Amino acid sequence: MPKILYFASLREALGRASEQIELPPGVGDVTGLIAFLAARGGPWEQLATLGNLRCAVNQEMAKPDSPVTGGDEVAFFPPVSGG
Amino acid sequence: MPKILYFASLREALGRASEQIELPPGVGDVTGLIAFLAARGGPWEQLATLGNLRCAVNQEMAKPDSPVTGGDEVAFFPPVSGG
Amino acid sequence: MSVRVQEDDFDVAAELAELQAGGAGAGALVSFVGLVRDLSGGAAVSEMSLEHYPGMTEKALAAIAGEARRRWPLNAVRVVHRVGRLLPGERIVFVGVASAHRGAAFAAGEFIIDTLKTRAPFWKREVTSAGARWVEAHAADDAAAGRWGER
Amino acid sequence: MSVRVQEDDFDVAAELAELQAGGAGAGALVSFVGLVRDLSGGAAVSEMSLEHYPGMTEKALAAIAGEARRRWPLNAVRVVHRVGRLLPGERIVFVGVASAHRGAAFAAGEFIIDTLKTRAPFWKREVTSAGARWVEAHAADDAAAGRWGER
Repeated sequence: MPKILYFASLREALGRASEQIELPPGVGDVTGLIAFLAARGGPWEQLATLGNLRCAVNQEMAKPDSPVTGGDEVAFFPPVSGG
Repeated sequence: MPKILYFASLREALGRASEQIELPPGVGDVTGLIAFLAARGGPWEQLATLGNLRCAVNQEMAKPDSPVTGGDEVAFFPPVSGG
Repeated sequence: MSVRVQEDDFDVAAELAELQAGGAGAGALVSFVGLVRDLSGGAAVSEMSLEHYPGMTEKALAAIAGEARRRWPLNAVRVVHRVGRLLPGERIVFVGVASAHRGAAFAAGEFIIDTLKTRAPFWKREVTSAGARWVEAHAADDAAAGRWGER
Repeated sequence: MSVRVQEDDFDVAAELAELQAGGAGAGALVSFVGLVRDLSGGAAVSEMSLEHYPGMTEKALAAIAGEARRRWPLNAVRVVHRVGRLLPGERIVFVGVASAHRGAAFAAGEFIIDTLKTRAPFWKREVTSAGARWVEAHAADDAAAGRWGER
Protein backbone atom coordinates (compact mmCIF):
# COMPACT_ATOMS: atom_id res chain seq x y z
CA MET A 1 0.00 0.00 0.00
CA PRO A 2 2.14 2.91 -1.18
CA LYS A 3 1.38 6.28 0.33
CA ILE A 4 0.83 8.98 -2.31
CA LEU A 5 1.36 12.68 -1.55
CA TYR A 6 0.34 15.71 -3.64
CA PHE A 7 1.74 19.21 -3.18
CA ALA A 8 1.06 22.83 -4.06
CA SER A 9 -1.06 23.55 -7.16
CA LEU A 10 -1.44 19.82 -7.83
CA ARG A 11 -2.78 19.24 -4.32
CA GLU A 12 -5.32 22.00 -4.91
CA ALA A 13 -6.30 20.75 -8.36
CA LEU A 14 -6.80 17.18 -7.12
CA GLY A 15 -8.42 18.24 -3.87
CA ARG A 16 -6.26 15.76 -1.99
CA ALA A 17 -3.02 16.04 -0.01
CA SER A 18 -2.41 12.31 0.42
CA GLU A 19 -3.92 8.89 0.06
CA GLN A 20 -3.01 5.28 0.66
CA ILE A 21 -3.76 3.01 -2.29
CA GLU A 22 -3.62 -0.65 -3.13
CA LEU A 23 -0.97 -1.04 -5.84
CA PRO A 24 -2.75 -2.78 -8.75
CA PRO A 25 -1.14 -5.83 -10.36
CA GLY A 26 1.25 -4.89 -13.15
CA VAL A 27 2.07 -1.45 -11.76
CA GLY A 28 5.75 -1.41 -10.83
CA ASP A 29 7.13 1.99 -11.68
CA VAL A 30 6.30 5.70 -11.70
CA THR A 31 4.93 5.62 -15.24
CA GLY A 32 2.60 2.77 -14.37
CA LEU A 33 1.38 4.50 -11.23
CA ILE A 34 0.68 7.71 -13.15
CA ALA A 35 -1.33 5.79 -15.76
CA PHE A 36 -3.31 4.08 -13.01
CA LEU A 37 -4.13 7.37 -11.25
CA ALA A 38 -4.89 9.26 -14.50
CA ALA A 39 -7.44 6.59 -15.41
CA ARG A 40 -9.62 7.97 -12.61
CA GLY A 41 -10.53 10.70 -15.11
CA GLY A 42 -11.41 14.35 -14.52
CA PRO A 43 -8.64 16.29 -12.78
CA TRP A 44 -6.58 13.12 -12.44
CA GLU A 45 -5.93 13.08 -16.17
CA GLN A 46 -3.47 15.96 -15.76
CA LEU A 47 -1.03 13.59 -14.06
CA ALA A 48 -0.53 12.03 -17.50
CA THR A 49 -0.60 15.26 -19.48
CA LEU A 50 1.33 17.79 -17.37
CA GLY A 51 4.65 18.30 -19.11
CA ASN A 52 6.41 19.43 -15.94
CA LEU A 53 5.10 16.96 -13.36
CA ARG A 54 7.74 16.03 -10.79
CA CYS A 55 7.81 12.81 -8.77
CA ALA A 56 9.76 11.68 -5.71
CA VAL A 57 9.92 8.11 -4.42
CA ASN A 58 10.86 7.76 -0.77
CA GLN A 59 11.80 11.44 -0.72
CA GLU A 60 14.31 11.19 -3.55
CA MET A 61 13.64 12.70 -6.97
CA ALA A 62 12.44 9.92 -9.28
CA LYS A 63 12.27 9.26 -13.02
CA PRO A 64 9.50 7.66 -15.12
CA ASP A 65 11.12 4.24 -14.85
CA SER A 66 11.90 4.47 -11.10
CA PRO A 67 10.42 1.39 -9.38
CA VAL A 68 7.45 1.71 -7.03
CA THR A 69 6.61 -1.03 -4.55
CA GLY A 70 4.13 -1.54 -1.76
CA GLY A 71 5.91 0.19 1.08
CA ASP A 72 6.99 3.29 -0.82
CA GLU A 73 6.12 6.93 -0.25
CA VAL A 74 5.46 8.50 -3.64
CA ALA A 75 4.97 12.26 -4.08
CA PHE A 76 3.74 14.20 -7.10
CA PHE A 77 4.24 17.95 -7.41
CA PRO A 78 4.92 20.83 -9.80
CA PRO A 79 8.46 22.18 -10.30
CA VAL A 80 9.81 23.62 -7.07
CA SER A 81 10.03 27.39 -6.48
CA GLY A 82 11.69 28.05 -3.13
CA GLY A 83 14.57 30.20 -1.96
CA MET B 1 56.54 71.75 -2.22
CA PRO B 2 54.94 68.37 -2.76
CA LYS B 3 54.19 66.33 0.30
CA ILE B 4 55.63 62.81 0.14
CA LEU B 5 54.18 59.91 2.16
CA TYR B 6 55.67 56.46 2.79
CA PHE B 7 53.69 53.45 4.03
CA ALA B 8 54.16 50.03 5.58
CA SER B 9 57.48 48.21 5.00
CA LEU B 10 58.76 51.15 2.94
CA ARG B 11 58.03 53.59 5.77
CA GLU B 12 59.98 51.35 8.13
CA ALA B 13 62.88 50.87 5.72
CA LEU B 14 63.19 54.61 5.10
CA GLY B 15 62.58 55.58 8.73
CA ARG B 16 60.16 58.25 7.58
CA ALA B 17 56.36 58.47 7.27
CA SER B 18 56.23 61.79 5.41
CA GLU B 19 58.24 64.78 4.34
CA GLN B 20 57.75 68.03 2.48
CA ILE B 21 60.36 68.65 -0.21
CA GLU B 22 61.30 71.37 -2.66
CA LEU B 23 60.70 69.96 -6.12
CA PRO B 24 64.04 70.31 -7.95
CA PRO B 25 64.10 71.88 -11.43
CA GLY B 26 63.55 69.32 -14.16
CA VAL B 27 61.54 66.92 -11.99
CA GLY B 28 58.01 66.77 -13.40
CA ASP B 29 56.78 63.22 -13.09
CA VAL B 30 56.87 60.15 -10.83
CA THR B 31 59.95 58.70 -12.52
CA GLY B 32 61.86 61.95 -12.02
CA LEU B 33 60.83 62.19 -8.38
CA ILE B 34 61.92 58.60 -7.73
CA ALA B 35 65.34 59.28 -9.31
CA PHE B 36 65.74 62.41 -7.20
CA LEU B 37 64.88 60.58 -3.94
CA ALA B 38 66.97 57.49 -4.79
CA ALA B 39 70.00 59.73 -5.31
CA ARG B 40 70.01 60.26 -1.52
CA GLY B 41 71.68 56.86 -1.40
CA GLY B 42 71.47 54.18 1.27
CA PRO B 43 67.95 52.89 1.86
CA TRP B 44 66.58 55.46 -0.59
CA GLU B 45 68.11 53.56 -3.50
CA GLN B 46 65.42 50.90 -3.19
CA LEU B 47 62.87 53.38 -4.54
CA ALA B 48 64.61 52.96 -7.89
CA THR B 49 65.23 49.24 -7.63
CA LEU B 50 62.06 47.80 -6.05
CA GLY B 51 60.23 45.98 -8.80
CA ASN B 52 56.87 46.28 -7.09
CA LEU B 53 56.92 49.88 -5.82
CA ARG B 54 53.49 51.52 -5.99
CA CYS B 55 52.84 55.25 -6.22
CA ALA B 56 49.76 57.41 -5.76
CA VAL B 57 49.52 61.07 -6.73
CA ASN B 58 46.79 63.01 -4.94
CA GLN B 59 45.39 59.72 -3.63
CA GLU B 60 44.92 58.16 -7.08
CA MET B 61 47.12 55.30 -8.27
CA ALA B 62 49.82 56.75 -10.52
CA LYS B 63 52.12 55.53 -13.29
CA PRO B 64 55.80 56.29 -13.95
CA ASP B 65 54.88 59.11 -16.32
CA SER B 66 52.14 60.63 -14.11
CA PRO B 67 52.92 64.35 -13.64
CA VAL B 68 54.00 65.69 -10.23
CA THR B 69 53.78 69.39 -9.44
CA GLY B 70 54.36 71.58 -6.43
CA GLY B 71 51.06 71.19 -4.64
CA ASP B 72 50.72 67.44 -5.03
CA GLU B 73 50.52 64.74 -2.39
CA VAL B 74 52.65 61.82 -3.55
CA ALA B 75 52.69 58.46 -1.76
CA PHE B 76 55.04 55.51 -2.18
CA PHE B 77 54.18 52.08 -0.84
CA PRO B 78 54.48 48.32 -1.42
CA PRO B 79 51.65 46.36 -3.06
CA VAL B 80 48.53 46.50 -0.91
CA SER B 81 47.42 43.54 1.19
CA GLY B 82 44.09 44.37 2.84
CA GLY B 83 40.75 42.65 3.09
CA MET C 1 26.77 21.44 8.85
CA SER C 2 23.30 22.50 9.87
CA VAL C 3 20.08 22.68 7.88
CA ARG C 4 16.72 23.76 9.30
CA VAL C 5 13.20 24.36 8.07
CA GLN C 6 11.00 26.52 10.29
CA GLU C 7 8.05 28.90 10.33
CA ASP C 8 9.74 31.41 12.62
CA ASP C 9 12.06 34.13 11.42
CA PHE C 10 15.77 33.54 11.99
CA ASP C 11 18.41 35.81 13.52
CA VAL C 12 21.07 36.49 10.90
CA ALA C 13 23.60 37.61 13.50
CA ALA C 14 23.11 34.40 15.50
CA GLU C 15 23.44 32.29 12.35
CA LEU C 16 26.65 34.07 11.38
CA ALA C 17 28.01 33.69 14.91
CA GLU C 18 27.29 29.94 14.82
CA LEU C 19 28.82 29.75 11.36
CA GLN C 20 31.99 31.42 12.59
CA ALA C 21 32.10 29.31 15.76
CA GLY C 22 31.66 26.13 13.74
CA GLY C 23 34.18 27.12 11.11
CA ALA C 24 37.39 27.29 13.14
CA GLY C 25 40.26 28.52 10.99
CA ALA C 26 37.97 30.16 8.45
CA GLY C 27 39.09 33.40 6.87
CA ALA C 28 35.92 34.03 4.89
CA LEU C 29 32.23 34.00 5.77
CA VAL C 30 29.77 34.44 2.91
CA SER C 31 26.07 34.71 3.61
CA PHE C 32 23.03 34.95 1.40
CA VAL C 33 19.65 36.14 2.67
CA GLY C 34 16.63 35.90 0.38
CA LEU C 35 13.81 38.38 1.01
CA VAL C 36 10.17 38.47 -0.04
CA ARG C 37 10.00 41.05 -2.82
CA ASP C 38 7.15 43.54 -2.88
CA LEU C 39 6.67 43.19 -6.63
CA SER C 40 6.11 40.10 -8.76
CA GLY C 41 5.63 40.42 -12.50
CA GLY C 42 4.67 44.06 -12.00
CA ALA C 43 1.94 43.30 -9.44
CA ALA C 44 2.21 44.40 -5.81
CA VAL C 45 2.64 41.44 -3.47
CA SER C 46 0.66 41.68 -0.24
CA GLU C 47 1.76 38.32 1.17
CA MET C 48 3.03 34.93 0.20
CA SER C 49 3.10 31.45 1.65
CA LEU C 50 5.62 28.67 1.29
CA GLU C 51 4.54 25.05 1.22
CA HIS C 52 7.10 22.27 1.56
CA TYR C 53 7.46 18.51 1.74
CA PRO C 54 8.38 17.75 5.36
CA GLY C 55 11.11 15.16 5.56
CA MET C 56 12.20 15.38 1.95
CA THR C 57 13.01 19.08 2.34
CA GLU C 58 15.51 18.48 5.11
CA LYS C 59 17.05 15.57 3.18
CA ALA C 60 17.36 17.66 0.03
CA LEU C 61 18.97 20.57 1.91
CA ALA C 62 21.41 18.24 3.66
CA ALA C 63 22.29 16.61 0.32
CA ILE C 64 22.94 20.02 -1.28
CA ALA C 65 25.07 21.17 1.67
CA GLY C 66 26.97 17.89 1.59
CA GLU C 67 27.60 18.23 -2.12
CA ALA C 68 28.98 21.74 -1.54
CA ARG C 69 31.36 20.35 1.09
CA ARG C 70 32.61 17.75 -1.36
CA ARG C 71 33.15 20.31 -4.09
CA TRP C 72 34.87 23.04 -2.08
CA PRO C 73 37.08 23.07 1.04
CA LEU C 74 34.53 24.41 3.54
CA ASN C 75 34.79 24.76 7.30
CA ALA C 76 31.05 25.10 7.92
CA VAL C 77 27.72 25.37 6.13
CA ARG C 78 24.36 26.57 7.50
CA VAL C 79 21.04 26.68 5.71
CA VAL C 80 17.77 27.93 7.23
CA HIS C 81 14.60 28.05 5.13
CA ARG C 82 11.28 29.40 6.32
CA VAL C 83 7.86 28.03 5.41
CA GLY C 84 4.34 29.32 5.99
CA ARG C 85 3.01 32.85 5.62
CA LEU C 86 5.49 35.62 4.80
CA LEU C 87 5.13 39.36 4.16
CA PRO C 88 7.12 41.56 1.76
CA GLY C 89 10.56 42.39 3.15
CA GLU C 90 10.60 39.31 5.39
CA ARG C 91 13.52 36.90 5.27
CA ILE C 92 12.88 33.61 3.45
CA VAL C 93 16.19 31.80 3.44
CA PHE C 94 19.68 32.01 4.90
CA VAL C 95 22.71 30.32 3.39
CA GLY C 96 26.01 30.72 5.23
CA VAL C 97 29.36 29.27 4.26
CA ALA C 98 32.73 29.46 6.05
CA SER C 99 35.98 28.66 4.28
CA ALA C 100 39.67 29.41 4.58
CA HIS C 101 39.45 31.30 1.31
CA ARG C 102 36.87 33.65 -0.10
CA GLY C 103 36.70 32.20 -3.61
CA ALA C 104 35.46 28.87 -2.26
CA ALA C 105 33.02 30.58 0.10
CA PHE C 106 31.42 32.67 -2.66
CA ALA C 107 31.23 29.76 -5.08
CA ALA C 108 29.77 27.35 -2.53
CA GLY C 109 27.23 29.90 -1.29
CA GLU C 110 25.98 30.60 -4.78
CA PHE C 111 25.95 26.89 -5.63
CA ILE C 112 23.81 26.11 -2.58
CA ILE C 113 21.14 28.73 -3.27
CA ASP C 114 21.09 28.03 -7.02
CA THR C 115 20.72 24.31 -6.41
CA LEU C 116 18.18 24.74 -3.61
CA LYS C 117 15.94 26.66 -6.02
CA THR C 118 15.62 23.65 -8.31
CA ARG C 119 16.10 20.64 -6.02
CA ALA C 120 14.50 21.42 -2.65
CA PRO C 121 10.72 20.86 -2.45
CA PHE C 122 9.37 24.32 -1.65
CA TRP C 123 6.49 25.99 -3.46
CA LYS C 124 5.61 29.68 -3.28
CA ARG C 125 2.07 31.00 -3.43
CA GLU C 126 1.72 34.75 -3.81
CA VAL C 127 -1.21 37.01 -3.05
CA THR C 128 -1.02 40.04 -5.31
CA SER C 129 -3.40 42.78 -6.39
CA ALA C 130 -4.18 40.46 -9.33
CA GLY C 131 -5.21 37.59 -7.01
CA ALA C 132 -3.47 34.56 -5.52
CA ARG C 133 -1.29 32.34 -7.65
CA TRP C 134 1.32 29.63 -7.38
CA VAL C 135 4.71 30.95 -8.47
CA GLU C 136 6.06 29.01 -11.40
CA ALA C 137 9.63 27.82 -11.44
CA HIS C 138 11.84 30.29 -13.29
CA ALA C 139 13.75 29.25 -16.38
CA ALA C 140 16.49 31.54 -15.02
CA ASP C 141 16.70 29.32 -11.93
CA ASP C 142 17.10 26.21 -14.04
CA ALA C 143 19.83 27.96 -16.00
CA ALA C 144 21.57 29.11 -12.81
CA ALA C 145 21.49 25.60 -11.34
CA GLY C 146 22.57 24.13 -14.67
CA ARG C 147 25.81 26.12 -14.52
CA TRP C 148 27.02 23.86 -11.73
CA GLY C 149 26.79 20.68 -13.81
CA GLU C 150 25.77 17.22 -12.72
CA ARG C 151 26.93 15.86 -9.43
CA MET D 1 26.19 53.46 -0.61
CA SER D 2 28.30 53.58 2.53
CA VAL D 3 32.02 52.98 3.04
CA ARG D 4 33.81 53.29 6.39
CA VAL D 5 37.27 52.72 7.80
CA GLN D 6 37.50 52.29 11.56
CA GLU D 7 39.50 50.75 14.38
CA ASP D 8 36.44 49.45 16.22
CA ASP D 9 34.76 46.16 15.43
CA PHE D 10 31.52 46.34 13.50
CA ASP D 11 28.16 44.72 14.16
CA VAL D 12 27.31 42.44 11.25
CA ALA D 13 23.61 42.34 12.15
CA ALA D 14 23.43 46.14 12.20
CA GLU D 15 25.25 46.37 8.88
CA LEU D 16 22.87 43.86 7.31
CA ALA D 17 19.86 45.69 8.75
CA GLU D 18 21.10 48.97 7.26
CA LEU D 19 21.79 47.21 3.98
CA GLN D 20 18.27 45.86 3.88
CA ALA D 21 16.76 49.20 4.94
CA GLY D 22 18.74 51.03 2.28
CA GLY D 23 17.98 48.50 -0.42
CA ALA D 24 14.20 48.81 -0.75
CA GLY D 25 12.84 46.26 -3.21
CA ALA D 26 15.84 43.98 -2.86
CA GLY D 27 15.29 40.23 -2.98
CA ALA D 28 18.89 39.23 -2.25
CA LEU D 29 21.42 40.29 0.38
CA VAL D 30 24.93 38.91 0.02
CA SER D 31 27.53 39.61 2.67
CA PHE D 32 31.21 38.81 2.97
CA VAL D 33 33.07 38.95 6.29
CA GLY D 34 36.84 38.54 6.28
CA LEU D 35 38.40 37.16 9.48
CA VAL D 36 41.94 37.13 10.83
CA ARG D 37 43.21 33.60 10.30
CA ASP D 38 45.17 31.89 13.04
CA LEU D 39 47.68 30.42 10.59
CA SER D 40 49.81 32.12 7.96
CA GLY D 41 52.21 30.11 5.83
CA GLY D 42 52.13 27.38 8.45
CA ALA D 43 53.08 29.71 11.35
CA ALA D 44 50.67 30.48 14.20
CA VAL D 45 49.51 34.10 14.11
CA SER D 46 49.29 35.77 17.53
CA GLU D 47 48.16 39.17 16.25
CA MET D 48 48.20 41.42 13.23
CA SER D 49 47.93 45.11 12.51
CA LEU D 50 46.51 46.91 9.52
CA GLU D 51 48.02 50.16 8.30
CA HIS D 52 46.18 52.30 5.77
CA TYR D 53 46.42 55.57 3.86
CA PRO D 54 43.80 57.84 5.43
CA GLY D 55 41.88 59.73 2.81
CA MET D 56 42.93 57.62 -0.13
CA THR D 57 41.45 54.50 1.48
CA GLU D 58 37.96 55.98 1.67
CA LYS D 59 38.25 57.29 -1.89
CA ALA D 60 39.40 53.92 -3.19
CA LEU D 61 36.58 52.07 -1.39
CA ALA D 62 33.98 54.54 -2.69
CA ALA D 63 35.37 54.17 -6.23
CA ILE D 64 35.17 50.37 -6.02
CA ALA D 65 31.62 50.48 -4.65
CA GLY D 66 30.64 52.95 -7.35
CA GLU D 67 32.12 50.75 -10.04
CA ALA D 68 30.12 47.80 -8.72
CA ARG D 69 26.93 49.88 -8.93
CA ARG D 70 27.68 50.76 -12.55
CA ARG D 71 28.34 47.13 -13.44
CA TRP D 72 25.38 45.50 -11.71
CA PRO D 73 21.84 46.63 -10.81
CA LEU D 74 22.30 47.09 -7.05
CA ASN D 75 19.95 48.56 -4.48
CA ALA D 76 22.61 49.17 -1.83
CA VAL D 77 26.30 48.60 -1.07
CA ARG D 78 28.09 48.77 2.31
CA VAL D 79 31.79 48.34 2.99
CA VAL D 80 33.42 48.52 6.43
CA HIS D 81 37.15 47.91 6.83
CA ARG D 82 38.99 47.86 10.12
CA VAL D 83 42.52 49.11 10.75
CA GLY D 84 44.89 48.86 13.71
CA ARG D 85 45.58 45.86 15.91
CA LEU D 86 43.55 42.67 15.33
CA LEU D 87 43.61 39.21 16.91
CA PRO D 88 42.94 35.83 15.25
CA GLY D 89 39.24 35.27 14.67
CA GLU D 90 38.46 39.00 14.68
CA ARG D 91 36.54 40.55 11.81
CA ILE D 92 38.60 42.58 9.34
CA VAL D 93 36.18 43.61 6.62
CA PHE D 94 32.49 43.57 5.79
CA VAL D 95 31.11 43.82 2.26
CA GLY D 96 27.33 43.84 1.86
CA VAL D 97 25.36 44.08 -1.34
CA ALA D 98 21.59 44.25 -1.91
CA SER D 99 20.03 43.56 -5.29
CA ALA D 100 16.73 42.48 -6.76
CA HIS D 101 18.43 39.29 -7.95
CA ARG D 102 20.93 36.98 -6.34
CA GLY D 103 23.25 36.57 -9.31
CA ALA D 104 24.05 40.29 -9.34
CA ALA D 105 24.46 40.36 -5.55
CA PHE D 106 26.96 37.47 -5.52
CA ALA D 107 28.93 38.83 -8.47
CA ALA D 108 29.09 42.38 -7.11
CA GLY D 109 30.07 41.21 -3.62
CA GLU D 110 32.91 39.09 -4.95
CA PHE D 111 34.00 41.87 -7.31
CA ILE D 112 34.20 44.35 -4.44
CA ILE D 113 36.34 42.20 -2.15
CA ASP D 114 38.56 40.99 -5.00
CA THR D 115 39.14 44.54 -6.19
CA LEU D 116 39.59 45.93 -2.68
CA LYS D 117 42.46 43.46 -2.14
CA THR D 118 44.47 45.00 -4.97
CA ARG D 119 43.30 48.62 -5.14
CA ALA D 120 42.61 49.83 -1.60
CA PRO D 121 45.68 51.00 0.35
CA PHE D 122 45.78 48.61 3.33
CA TRP D 123 48.87 46.77 4.50
CA LYS D 124 48.89 43.82 6.90
CA ARG D 125 51.64 43.17 9.40
CA GLU D 126 51.53 39.82 11.17
CA VAL D 127 53.13 38.70 14.40
CA THR D 128 53.75 34.96 14.23
CA SER D 129 55.85 32.48 16.15
CA ALA D 130 58.48 33.15 13.46
CA GLY D 131 58.50 36.90 14.21
CA ALA D 132 56.76 39.96 12.78
CA ARG D 133 56.50 40.48 9.05
CA TRP D 134 54.64 42.54 6.49
CA VAL D 135 52.26 40.34 4.51
CA GLU D 136 53.10 40.36 0.84
CA ALA D 137 50.40 40.82 -1.74
CA HIS D 138 49.20 37.46 -3.03
CA ALA D 139 49.52 36.53 -6.68
CA ALA D 140 46.15 34.82 -6.16
CA ASP D 141 44.63 38.20 -5.26
CA ASP D 142 45.99 39.78 -8.42
CA ALA D 143 44.55 36.90 -10.42
CA ALA D 144 41.19 37.19 -8.66
CA ALA D 145 41.01 40.93 -9.31
CA GLY D 146 42.19 40.42 -12.87
CA ARG D 147 39.16 38.26 -13.61
CA TRP D 148 36.98 41.37 -13.49
CA GLY D 149 38.85 43.13 -16.31
CA GLU D 150 39.64 46.79 -16.64
CA ARG D 151 37.07 49.38 -15.72
